[in-house]
Amino acid sequence: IEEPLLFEVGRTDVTGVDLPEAPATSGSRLGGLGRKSAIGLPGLTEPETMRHYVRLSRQNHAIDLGTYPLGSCTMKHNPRLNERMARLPGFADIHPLQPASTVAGALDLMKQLAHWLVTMTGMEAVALSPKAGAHGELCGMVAIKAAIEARGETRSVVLVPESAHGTNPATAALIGYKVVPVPARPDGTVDPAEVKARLSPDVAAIMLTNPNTCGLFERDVVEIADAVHAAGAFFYGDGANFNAIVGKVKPGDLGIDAMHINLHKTFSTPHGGGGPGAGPVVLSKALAPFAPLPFIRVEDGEPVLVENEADAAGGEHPFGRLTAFHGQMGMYVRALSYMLSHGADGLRQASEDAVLSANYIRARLSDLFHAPFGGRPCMHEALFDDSSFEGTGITTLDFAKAMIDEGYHPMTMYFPLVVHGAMLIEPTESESRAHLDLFIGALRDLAMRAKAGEAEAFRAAPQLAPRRRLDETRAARSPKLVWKEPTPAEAAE
Amino acid sequence: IEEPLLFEVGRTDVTGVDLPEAPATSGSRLGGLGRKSAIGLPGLTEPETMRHYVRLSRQNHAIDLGTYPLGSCTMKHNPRLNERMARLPGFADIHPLQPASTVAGALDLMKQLAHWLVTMTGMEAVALSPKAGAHGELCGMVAIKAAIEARGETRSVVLVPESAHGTNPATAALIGYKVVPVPARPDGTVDPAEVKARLSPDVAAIMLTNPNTCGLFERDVVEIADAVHAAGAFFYGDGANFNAIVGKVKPGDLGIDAMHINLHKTFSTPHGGGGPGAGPVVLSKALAPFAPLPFIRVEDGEPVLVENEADAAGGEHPFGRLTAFHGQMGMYVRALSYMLSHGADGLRQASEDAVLSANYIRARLSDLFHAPFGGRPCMHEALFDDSSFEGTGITTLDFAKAMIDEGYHPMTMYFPLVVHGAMLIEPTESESRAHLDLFIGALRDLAMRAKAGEAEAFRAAPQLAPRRRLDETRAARSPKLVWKEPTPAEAAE
Amino acid sequence: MRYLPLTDADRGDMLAAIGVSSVDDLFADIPADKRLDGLVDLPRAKSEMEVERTLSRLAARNVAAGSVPFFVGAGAYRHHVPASVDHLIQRSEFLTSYTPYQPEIAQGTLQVLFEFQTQVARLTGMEVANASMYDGSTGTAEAVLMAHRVTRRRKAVLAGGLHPHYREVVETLSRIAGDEVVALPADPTAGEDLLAAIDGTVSCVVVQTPSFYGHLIDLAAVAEKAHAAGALLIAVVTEVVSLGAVEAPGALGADIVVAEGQSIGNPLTFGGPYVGLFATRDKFVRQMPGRLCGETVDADGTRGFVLTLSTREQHIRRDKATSNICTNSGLCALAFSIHMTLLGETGLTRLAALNHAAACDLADRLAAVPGVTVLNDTFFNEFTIRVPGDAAAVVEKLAEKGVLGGVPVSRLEPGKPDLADLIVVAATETTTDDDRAAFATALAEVLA
Amino acid sequence: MRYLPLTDADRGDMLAAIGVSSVDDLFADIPADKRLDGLVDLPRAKSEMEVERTLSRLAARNVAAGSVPFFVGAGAYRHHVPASVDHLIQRSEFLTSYTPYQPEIAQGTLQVLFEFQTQVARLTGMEVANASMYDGSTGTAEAVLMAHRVTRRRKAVLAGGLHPHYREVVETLSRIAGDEVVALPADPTAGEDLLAAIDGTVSCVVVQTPSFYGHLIDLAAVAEKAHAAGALLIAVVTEVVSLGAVEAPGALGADIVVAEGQSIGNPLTFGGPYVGLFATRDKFVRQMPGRLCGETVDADGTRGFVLTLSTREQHIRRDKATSNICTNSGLCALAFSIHMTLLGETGLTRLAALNHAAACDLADRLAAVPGVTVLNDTFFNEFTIRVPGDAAAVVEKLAEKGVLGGVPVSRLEPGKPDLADLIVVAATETTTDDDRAAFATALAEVLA
Repeated sequence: IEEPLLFEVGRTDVTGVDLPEAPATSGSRLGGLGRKSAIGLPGLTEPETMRHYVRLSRQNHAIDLGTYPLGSCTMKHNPRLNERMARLPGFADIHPLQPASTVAGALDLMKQLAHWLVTMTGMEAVALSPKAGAHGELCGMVAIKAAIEARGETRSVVLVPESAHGTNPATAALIGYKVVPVPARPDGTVDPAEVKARLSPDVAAIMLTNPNTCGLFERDVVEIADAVHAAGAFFYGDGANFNAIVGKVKPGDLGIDAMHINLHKTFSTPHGGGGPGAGPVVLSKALAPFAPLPFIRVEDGEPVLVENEADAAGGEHPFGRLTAFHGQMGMYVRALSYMLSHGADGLRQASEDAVLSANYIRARLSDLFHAPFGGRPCMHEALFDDSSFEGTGITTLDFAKAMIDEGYHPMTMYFPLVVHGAMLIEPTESESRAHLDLFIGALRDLAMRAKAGEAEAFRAAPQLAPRRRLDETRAARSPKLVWKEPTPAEAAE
Repeated sequence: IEEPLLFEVGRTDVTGVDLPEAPATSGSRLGGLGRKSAIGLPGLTEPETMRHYVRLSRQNHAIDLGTYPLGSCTMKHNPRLNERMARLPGFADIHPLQPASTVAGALDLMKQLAHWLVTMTGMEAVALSPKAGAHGELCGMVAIKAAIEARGETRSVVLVPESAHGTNPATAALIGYKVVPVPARPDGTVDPAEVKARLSPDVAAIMLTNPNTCGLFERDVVEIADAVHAAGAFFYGDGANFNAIVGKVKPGDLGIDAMHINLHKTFSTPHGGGGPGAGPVVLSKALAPFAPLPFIRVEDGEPVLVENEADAAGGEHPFGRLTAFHGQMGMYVRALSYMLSHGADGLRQASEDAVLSANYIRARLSDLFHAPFGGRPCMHEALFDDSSFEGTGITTLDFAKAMIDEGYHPMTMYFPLVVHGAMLIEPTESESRAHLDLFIGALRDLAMRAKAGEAEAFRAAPQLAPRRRLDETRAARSPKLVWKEPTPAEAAE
Repeated sequence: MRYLPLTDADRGDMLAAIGVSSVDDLFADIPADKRLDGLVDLPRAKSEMEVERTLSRLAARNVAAGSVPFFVGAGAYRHHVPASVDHLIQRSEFLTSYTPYQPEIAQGTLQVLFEFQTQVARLTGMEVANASMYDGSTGTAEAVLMAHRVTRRRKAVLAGGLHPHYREVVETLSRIAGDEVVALPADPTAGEDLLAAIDGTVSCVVVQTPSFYGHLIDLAAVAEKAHAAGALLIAVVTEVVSLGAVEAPGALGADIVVAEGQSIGNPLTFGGPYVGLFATRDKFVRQMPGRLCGETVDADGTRGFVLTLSTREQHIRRDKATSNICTNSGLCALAFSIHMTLLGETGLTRLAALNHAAACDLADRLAAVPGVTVLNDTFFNEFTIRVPGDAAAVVEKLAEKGVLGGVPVSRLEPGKPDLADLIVVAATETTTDDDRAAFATALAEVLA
Repeated sequence: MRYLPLTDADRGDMLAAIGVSSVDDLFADIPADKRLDGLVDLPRAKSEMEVERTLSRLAARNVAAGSVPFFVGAGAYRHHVPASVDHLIQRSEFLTSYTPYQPEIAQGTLQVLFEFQTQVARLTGMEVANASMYDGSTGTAEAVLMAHRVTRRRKAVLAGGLHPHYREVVETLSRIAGDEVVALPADPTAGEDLLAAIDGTVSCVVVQTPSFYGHLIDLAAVAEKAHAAGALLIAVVTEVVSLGAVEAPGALGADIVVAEGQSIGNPLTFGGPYVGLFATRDKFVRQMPGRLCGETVDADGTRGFVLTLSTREQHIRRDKATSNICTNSGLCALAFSIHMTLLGETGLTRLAALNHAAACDLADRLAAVPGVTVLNDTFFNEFTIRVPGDAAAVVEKLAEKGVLGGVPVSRLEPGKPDLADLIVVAATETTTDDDRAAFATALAEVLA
């Protein structure tokens, strides 16, 4: 099942697109800058194209094929209604710069989405435009920086727990902050005392994920927030795990000043093999004035699109612009479709089911797998570590690859970094009881085989996948990032 | 990869469809005929449903996955444009009995489709409504019967060559005709002399497939037509293989009186695992008046839908009605989209490419496979027989199953019946040269292995499919046609 | 041409490999004087964009049901189909596969058919169902032929509530085949004495419920009389959603149940493709038309499915086959099965209740319009109203007001003055309160 | 709830297996006084039918581009995307998969990315490309940051033809990060002296071609000056179809090419999601932002693909990463790659020629409208016109006449009187002769 590369089967003189005749015109206006060299882009006819991509697709695992328990990534069911809605011509075939009078429905949709987001989170406002979670972090942190500058202060430090997603420190550093890590206490949560010990007038913010990346709710979050605020700093909440608590608690009530929401996680816009995402950022009253352009202002119940600083009202101090146009409209439609479908009741139920399912897995595996932070309940993901296989010679990687042969996508491995050989399992609310039991059975079976000493078999896994283990070291050592015509010697191989 | 049955995983108290509240009403009007017993229909939520069917789908071969050289079935590329067009609300969401004034575009589309069909075939009229090829045969044969009755005659015999599709004799018998077979001559075509020997005043029609099921053009077709007409009988052309000759010859010019056109073969509406099809029947001047209801009459260039005998004009003598409503609109849209896309030039080219590809396969395999009718060119399908494997102990069935392990769907086996162990290969115009060469290479390799005596391996094939050979005898001997709750004893197994 | 992978260079190479000099040499068997030298008189190839524009313009000249208050039924019903259904049936592996003649690589289609057959059998209350017919009307004609085979009689009685198109399809085939059909007069009030038409010469009685006019028919009495006379009861259901609320024909004694399955999973599409459901009792299975999928095991003993009992079928039995059907409605059956799986018993029951409630509400509203009479004491989601004057003209005027308000009976039963003032009206779950109110208002205006 | 497979019975069993009595016990870590007892103040669950109705009504309040003569561009372009593209990206295996972290079961996505990278590199004339950015604007900002890393300088020069939104995105990030940006004044006539702004303190020069105003910019001269000064040339392309007709930036000396890939494979969708293309030279690869897919072999020696060089990335390097990007535009990149595969060089070249011809035709027609001046000597499929009076008002009046006639420059550059009478106008292959004629007629009427 090796599918040839497009460049091995396509030809530059073949096309799968027919075009109408061009209108007769008065000559080129390219001004001598026309292309002089060939591009080297092979084409395929439509039947060949269909086969190429359908065959390739079948080498992927997918939610629609089976359990995809990637902790922290939230692979839940993607309703097809949402896809249909996003493709309505009134949404898919409108231009971001056509007159506002011709997109009243689009602006209304953005207004409605904003209403859902701020109501669920208990916040003041939302910046819709960020393109993904990390972009949302950037948005929130820039808003914090702008708010601090607006008070005439300069602060240079951002506190980030060691268990944080890599995007947190990367974002802080990107805009010039020094990142100071905060260690976790033995139970996997942040110790308010450690935070307080690091707070100073130079601290701009703390970036805290809650529920955290160990799958635990930071139970001292209010104390942390109070201390951060007392120090004149802001509280950035990484909302990657918001899906665990929708309808159960409002982040705004916990003292959070800014939080991005991964629409592609919590509200199920499809991941599509790595994107697109959408990362709207909800903002507290203190940060709302600094939301970037563009934004929707509601006047007399009607949405007004504000695109330029010149159109900002008094009290609106947008910090600038994060992207061209208005953000990920296609994702807004899908997310609102998801919210309307679930309703307040369904969203709360979904969070409860996600947490329930994770705890069910945790409880049913607790005799065979080691939980680094003991037997307390988790939120939406169950965390284990590789001491589960101590002495067997089997690593978390081996175990993960063996899961592939059982028909499952592996859980998230080696994250969070604070846990040795971490295995982070997130079933989401989309798995049926029957699927959960099958999954648990498979993991139990593997664990028993591991403990029985079948290390060789684990190291040889996967055997039943489209590829066996890939040599990542070789890929990185002499990178081949684009296809090149084989040399005669290579071709002769 | 055994997917449980819906009945093994679903539950009657689960649903994947939410419904709005019912309006308050003044009580039931079911008059005591309401359901008293449970139905026994299990349901699945939407995520479970997606997985069930996506997983099942992956146990199928498909055109989009690889070559599907089923002779006589014409598995060609299905353009997705056609699917998109058929789903336009203006086509998919209109009711057959809403006022004609609200479906002007639909009637116009039927008019245009009819124009393409009669122009390509050189005929007088077309009856669009038949639901599939066999239904079209029925339509054409009934028209013939009606025409004969209209002249005050009764005829009771229909001539059918032995190589015909089974639908031909079945159709003739269905409406009360006695079927008299016509043998083929050694070169695989019908001998006009054999036809003439069977013609009599009691013969109503001959049903002839051209190109015939051996993949050969009936070169004496005009002589046969003349003889049939001279005997006062009609010439029914089975149009299953029309895809070989579009734009190369008009069936009307050959003397054909009625011919169904499988839109799902020649004009590529998808087969969908066995249907739906569409089988419009083109009619000669002699038969046109007898076309069934409903039909489109063109008045001043505008289409008029005639649904009832009362609305028939002078000279229109519809023989009745073959189906509720107006036929397979969804297929009409797809077929017209296909025709407009190809145009007269593309349709002719497609036929040429289909014939070229079949001959290429024939020529490249001729040293290893035995062609029952010698080395003459074929039309759109290449026919071989099992004397190719004489003495190896390998049957056509074995060979076909071995093809599965090479990633191909087998060719049509044991049809036409007149050839022993027939293997009928139809590549269509949709295969690239590269795919053709790979396919030829695989067949050559298998043939050489067969001749090398690997009979055991062939008999054990397929090994790489979702199932190994299925026990068809067992299925037929004690049919299990619906799922039944296992008895306690079965469940304990 | 975007769909044709061969290039001119490929064609030249291939001709050389074949050993001919031009492609026309391959068409040499076509009589020279009949060969076309050039193109037929039809347009040349068009780009995808142009085709899309052309067809979109045609589509725009139709009034889509979803764009207006919509109450048209009479054998085809507008229901909401979940987006996942259409997504799944477009999977390449379902859409672009053929009849599952090679079961080892067609288990997807085959298992679906086995599940479909089981769903249909349960829904109709029968023991066995086939893998689909073209639609309800052709299925009904096939059922009549099957009854002739089973009873060795050749006279069918059709109740006056049978859909006129269905009646015509049966009559057409029977006339041609030389069989007898006794079609009772149209029965808009469910007042006919069907039992009187049944005697020892009758092969089958064909009864539709809900009837074309919407009435629910008590099948039990008919079954009793038919069986006593040695005839079969063929029950016809054109609105399959009704089976979520109404007793299954199988429980009331039907011998064959034929239904139009369009309502579940399939769009209106101007009348086709639809999917015929066909169910019967085990003892008649070898007289059934159409394909059957059965369970078996493979060489490893693993459960699997195959097409079976094909000795009934035309490709084996030729002129002795039970039917000439070959291609059926596979993909529509898949859509039906997926939608039914999503619904389950709970969803189907709710859907039926919602349809019934919508129709009850509509009946009450229309009955309140001056001059309008509702003829039905019983109905499911469709009923018949009598209006003053010509029903066809009323429906046309409603359309001008943007309401598609049912089917004038005269469209299917022309030339019958006693039916000329009747309209068959349906209300499904897709109608809103506003839609139903708009219909009543518009009707009052038209009749004023 | 149709999306939630657990039943109440399941929930009870699972709670028992966990050993807690209610689901709220699992949320015990949430401070008691912050827990929500009931539902937040938002609507309850709706059926699919109701959601579809609600959203369809919102969609109907927008004027779809395809329903009118349409000439809006300025960084997002309406092109015809073959139906097969959208079909393929909806394959479950592409749509519902994650970032390919487990390459053994993600070769589909990975091979696509490898092919995408190669297509982008060839199209831009560069040696290497990444697996996509969010869009062209964020890619441009990332390119500036990358140039800072490469040159160890922190001052970017932005040409006056850069899309104003792109400029603002670069300015916003630079301001926050403490970097310097020299943005030259808006340049609607392509008259600026860019070379004069380049000196030894400059890290990079950012030049868009075709410019925001449609002019084609000769990059070679800029590249020469930039390289002499030790700076990088960042070429920005917002209309990627232009690369089918215009020389590749890589051939003219660009060091980084950033492009908005929306035009190929992706609908307008009111501005997103789109797909940023990012290409550079081999020697800079370890300074690149974003994911990279590379070729390798598996344990059997079979060719395969993996995400590689991830030591540049945030999940490994955290605060030392080249960017904070994580999720990118995978599915949009897939759509781009499929559409580009369908086009091939032949199709892309024809498509570009057709766009250029449409724009030439439109320019001629609009230039003939009294009072209208076309500012461009050169353009690809977009150009700038000067109209008498306020351009925004003209565009609004055109919309009232049912023509979406371009973007008033003042919408992106408010408060600049010298730009207030300019409209940027695009014509792609989707415009017909009739559309272009209608635009000219409507404009003449508006200006009359």
